[in-house]
Amino acid sequence: MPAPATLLATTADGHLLVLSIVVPVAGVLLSFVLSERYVRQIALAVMPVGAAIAMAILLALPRGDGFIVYLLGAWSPPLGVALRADGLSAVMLAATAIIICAVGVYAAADSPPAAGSRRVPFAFWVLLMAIWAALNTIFVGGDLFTLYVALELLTFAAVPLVSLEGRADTLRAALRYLLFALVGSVFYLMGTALLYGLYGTLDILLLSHRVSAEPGVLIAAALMTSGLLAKTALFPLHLWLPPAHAGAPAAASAILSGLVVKGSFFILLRLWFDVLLALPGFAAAQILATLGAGAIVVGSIVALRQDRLKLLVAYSTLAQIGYLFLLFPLALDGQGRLDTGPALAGGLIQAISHATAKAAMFMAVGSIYAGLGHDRITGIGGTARALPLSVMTFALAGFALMGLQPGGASLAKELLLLETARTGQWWWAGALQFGGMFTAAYVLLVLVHALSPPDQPVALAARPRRGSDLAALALALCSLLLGLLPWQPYLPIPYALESKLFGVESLVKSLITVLGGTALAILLSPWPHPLVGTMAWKDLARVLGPFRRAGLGLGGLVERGDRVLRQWPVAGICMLAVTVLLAASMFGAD
Amino acid sequence: MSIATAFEIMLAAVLLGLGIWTIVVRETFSATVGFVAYGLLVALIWVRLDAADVALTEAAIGGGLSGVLLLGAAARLRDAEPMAEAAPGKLLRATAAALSVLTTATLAGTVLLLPDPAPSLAPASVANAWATGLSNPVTNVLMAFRAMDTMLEKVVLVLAIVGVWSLAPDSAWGGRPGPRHRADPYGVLAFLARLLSPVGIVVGIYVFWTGANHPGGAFQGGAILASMWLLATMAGLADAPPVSSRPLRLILVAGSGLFLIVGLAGLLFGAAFLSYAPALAKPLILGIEVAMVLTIATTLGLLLSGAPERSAEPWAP
Amino acid sequence: MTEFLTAAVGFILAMLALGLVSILRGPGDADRVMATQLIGTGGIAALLLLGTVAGVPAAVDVALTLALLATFASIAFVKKGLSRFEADGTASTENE
Amino acid sequence: MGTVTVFGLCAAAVVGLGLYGVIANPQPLRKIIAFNLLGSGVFLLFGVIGRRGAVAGIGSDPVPQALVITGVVVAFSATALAIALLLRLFDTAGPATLDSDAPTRPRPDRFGG
Amino acid sequence: MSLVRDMISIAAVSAGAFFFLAGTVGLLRFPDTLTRLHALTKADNLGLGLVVLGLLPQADSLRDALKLVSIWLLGLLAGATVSQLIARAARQGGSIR
Repeated sequence: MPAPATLLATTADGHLLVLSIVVPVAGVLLSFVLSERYVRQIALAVMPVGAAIAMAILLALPRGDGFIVYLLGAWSPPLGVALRADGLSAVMLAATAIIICAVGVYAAADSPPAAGSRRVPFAFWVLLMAIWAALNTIFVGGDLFTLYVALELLTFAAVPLVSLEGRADTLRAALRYLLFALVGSVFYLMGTALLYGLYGTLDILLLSHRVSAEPGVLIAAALMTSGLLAKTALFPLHLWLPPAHAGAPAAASAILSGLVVKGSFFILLRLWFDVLLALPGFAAAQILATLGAGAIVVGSIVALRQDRLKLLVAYSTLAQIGYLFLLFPLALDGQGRLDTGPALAGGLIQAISHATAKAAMFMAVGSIYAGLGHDRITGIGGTARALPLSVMTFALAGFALMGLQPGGASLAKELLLLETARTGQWWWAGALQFGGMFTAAYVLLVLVHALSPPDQPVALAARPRRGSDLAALALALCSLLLGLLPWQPYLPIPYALESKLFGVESLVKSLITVLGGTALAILLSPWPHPLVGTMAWKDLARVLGPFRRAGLGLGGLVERGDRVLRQWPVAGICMLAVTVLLAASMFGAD
Repeated sequence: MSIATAFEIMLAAVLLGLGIWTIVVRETFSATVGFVAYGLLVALIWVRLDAADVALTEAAIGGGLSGVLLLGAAARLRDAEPMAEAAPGKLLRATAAALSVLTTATLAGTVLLLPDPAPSLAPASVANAWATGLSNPVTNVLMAFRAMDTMLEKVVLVLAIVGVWSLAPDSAWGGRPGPRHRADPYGVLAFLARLLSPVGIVVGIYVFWTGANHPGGAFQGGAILASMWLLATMAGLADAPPVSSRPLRLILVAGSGLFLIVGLAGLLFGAAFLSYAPALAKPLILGIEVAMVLTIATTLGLLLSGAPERSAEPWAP
Repeated sequence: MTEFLTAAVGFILAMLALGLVSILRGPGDADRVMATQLIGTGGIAALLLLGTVAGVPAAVDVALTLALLATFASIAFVKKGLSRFEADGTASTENE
Repeated sequence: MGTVTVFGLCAAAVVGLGLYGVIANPQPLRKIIAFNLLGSGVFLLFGVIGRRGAVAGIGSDPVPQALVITGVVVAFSATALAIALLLRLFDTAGPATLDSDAPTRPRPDRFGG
Repeated sequence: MSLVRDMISIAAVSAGAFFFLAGTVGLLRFPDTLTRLHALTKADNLGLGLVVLGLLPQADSLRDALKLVSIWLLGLLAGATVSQLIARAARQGGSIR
């Protein structure tokens, strides 16, 4: 079956795709030359331009049949390399632009340029633009090897961000991240080599027309998938994520947690939905979702047991990444073929929702850290009064993330639930509900502590910076309003869904999530409740006592398991085991 | 079995032997030496595979730069040697070994079962060589057909420099990278550096220049030039420039910057981004490559020097 | 002719392997570093012969590169191996 | 048995060796070296695939060769960055392995206490 | 003509191979670092030289022949200097182990 000729020629507006990559790259090079004094100005100048390009692509896409193509150097694949944008690319480009701009505003208001180190701002701004360039390349790249280079670009930009503060623990986290990510890329590259050997092209579109269920393809698919899983930090390949994301400066953490892990996830979507389609089959999709469910449970339970806010948020990222992988089995149609339907749309909206909310959360936590001089959960009493904007940001982002109306997560959850019903995989509905409840648990835990009265008057180490806080707040609001956006031109969303966003039914669902979350937080979090003194609590404690002891025991067990899994050799073996498992399940399917 | 096959099996066996040595030997230093030897030898396989461009790359990187990088690190980390007790337990190692063997077996099976006749873009790349006027097909792929990858890879090099520099202590930011090497100006090393550097520079430029039509190219030439700079540095004849130097920064982005500018010119005036007008293709590509050689040589040299750790003032005895 | 040259490469390679075994075993690091020197000569000879056999003229360029760079590992070893003295500022690498 | 077979097997074996080394060698520098070995194996895989694509006049498909050259550059930069990180870590914290991160243990609390 | 050239090549390459053998025997038999270094550099450089000599008649052009000779010269230079450096490092003993 030949590829449709229209997708092998440059379309109108194709140059926008080039510009979306070139503008941030030019920013990187320019600020590298002009050095420390101008780096911030250049970055702040690149941001509106880049955002405008992303919006232009968003507007141009529906005009041209829903895709934009550009042939680089006018060479058509397989010899040349093409850039292609579809609805998925367009929304990811736009979301990335918004998050980068918000983080940029946050960081610009955050760091007075004259003070202290010149090293940190220089590295931060250059790397921020580099991450943008890499992500845009990932979103519009049409060739698996170009995607590999973009993935490496992303890694090279992300790793130094982790160790910006230069402490020994952050250096160790960065080194671990780099090495594990490199192994992941090698796996991806291995798969690429096999695919080229089989079909003589790495162009995604050409490959999608050429692949068939040969053993080589399945092995390549397994290798590439597990390499990308390692880069996305899906449980149990998550050893690098918590220390890396918790150790970086707040603005860097926001980018790392919100955007960087989505890069490899997006390539995984491209690989499964655009290249492999029918090949992975039922069992492999179940494996991915099972790992995702594991990530939700382990990540959330360990998050509830962290005593530092940043680590809590980092572990929450782990759980949220798991949530994304639930989309794979739900996207299967009757013949075991992956269908670009509501499940994919839901997964992508969830990814964007998490990106915005998590970036906002990390920025809020960064402000709290800067304000209090620490981020111990048990010591943040009274913060709500001292730093109201930060706590509100955290709350709004948390509400969006746990699936309250009209957040993106609630829309995503609706879509995914719809697909569980359609495909009859009721078991994943449970995982989806639990995911929301777990999110509610750790968000509420933090909020209750922040809202409780302080032991002693809160002494702020630094005054809150209005600009930074507003940027974070804007991003949190964004996340909370995602459910209201018109997604139809870009993502396949059944129209019927949006009408029932505000109903009694959805209110009940939200209530269940919140109540379930409260119960989980009480049962699983080891921290003394701020209201322990009150009488009502004592009564409750008597009833819940045995359950809570059991919950804490379970939590301790999970945490110990997590620590074992985060050891390097164990994680490496897990990676190989996942590869073998995926390959075996794909062989079983065909 | 023909004599050629016997030879190939032997070559593979020696290479694998070195690989095994690298992985299983106890001391890190011995492993490092084993890997450097491996890196030198692997060039032979690339020649045997008729991929001379890659052979040159492996020789320049594996032979020279990797060796300096890894051996230098091994010597500096020697005190960290008694960490062997952190080795994973027997069960873990056995599992890892079993899974690695399984991977190898699967991979080997897949490679042996690849389809015949093999798909190839060789005819297409030869048929389209007219567009650039260069007759080295690998250079054509790198500079024309897949120019985007090459450009992004040069940005990766810039980021690697930013990453390495970002590790500097705040006090040394903007200073010179790495330790200042000292050596007897009339000693053996200085003698070698004085004699070898000019030869090496000629060879580096030759390898780059010949890359238009024969195996070679900007990266290989740049790597050789970087090694010569490194030799002069190690012999105390030259010093790394301070990282805040504007000319240095310009050189470091010259390759990717020029690539970008030519690409944009193609977008504005030509057929497409990164396309060259056929009449101008050869001079444009060579121009980019000249800038890239300089950039690559400087980048690789600086990557090996490490993070800035001294003040920008020139060293005085 | 081709057969003879191939056999000669094989022979040199065998010698190389034996030499490597002997050198890499040690006892000292200096012995081990000699391995790179051994490949610097034996490997180049093999490469030149191989290029002639396989009809890859560029093998000479590869050999040239190797000849140029094979010394580097040894130099790095000598330099960094002594860096502890250097750090004291008491002794330079080679003028003692 | 031809060139492709021999070196294809060799590449697969090098990949396995590298994998084992990356997982089982405790010292970070050894992991970096093993990663390089692993990368070299994958590049050889590309080389074998390129060799299979040889046509009259060209002994090896140029596209995989170009991909390998790009890959070698990336792998070398990665090695340099990793070594720089490792040396800086060594300077800051002394001998250290990758696994010695101090996990934050929650203090056990008495319920309601 | 071609026969004469081939004869020269075969003779020189065989002699070169012999010197590689000698070098390896030296490496295997000699007891300490310095004598092994001696065996390595002397024998191998001669071996390389003879191989180069043997390949000269097979070279296509003057440029290739020049390259071959310069490879040998580089090998000689490298061998001479590096063996000095290694020997010195080895003699300092303790610091190198």
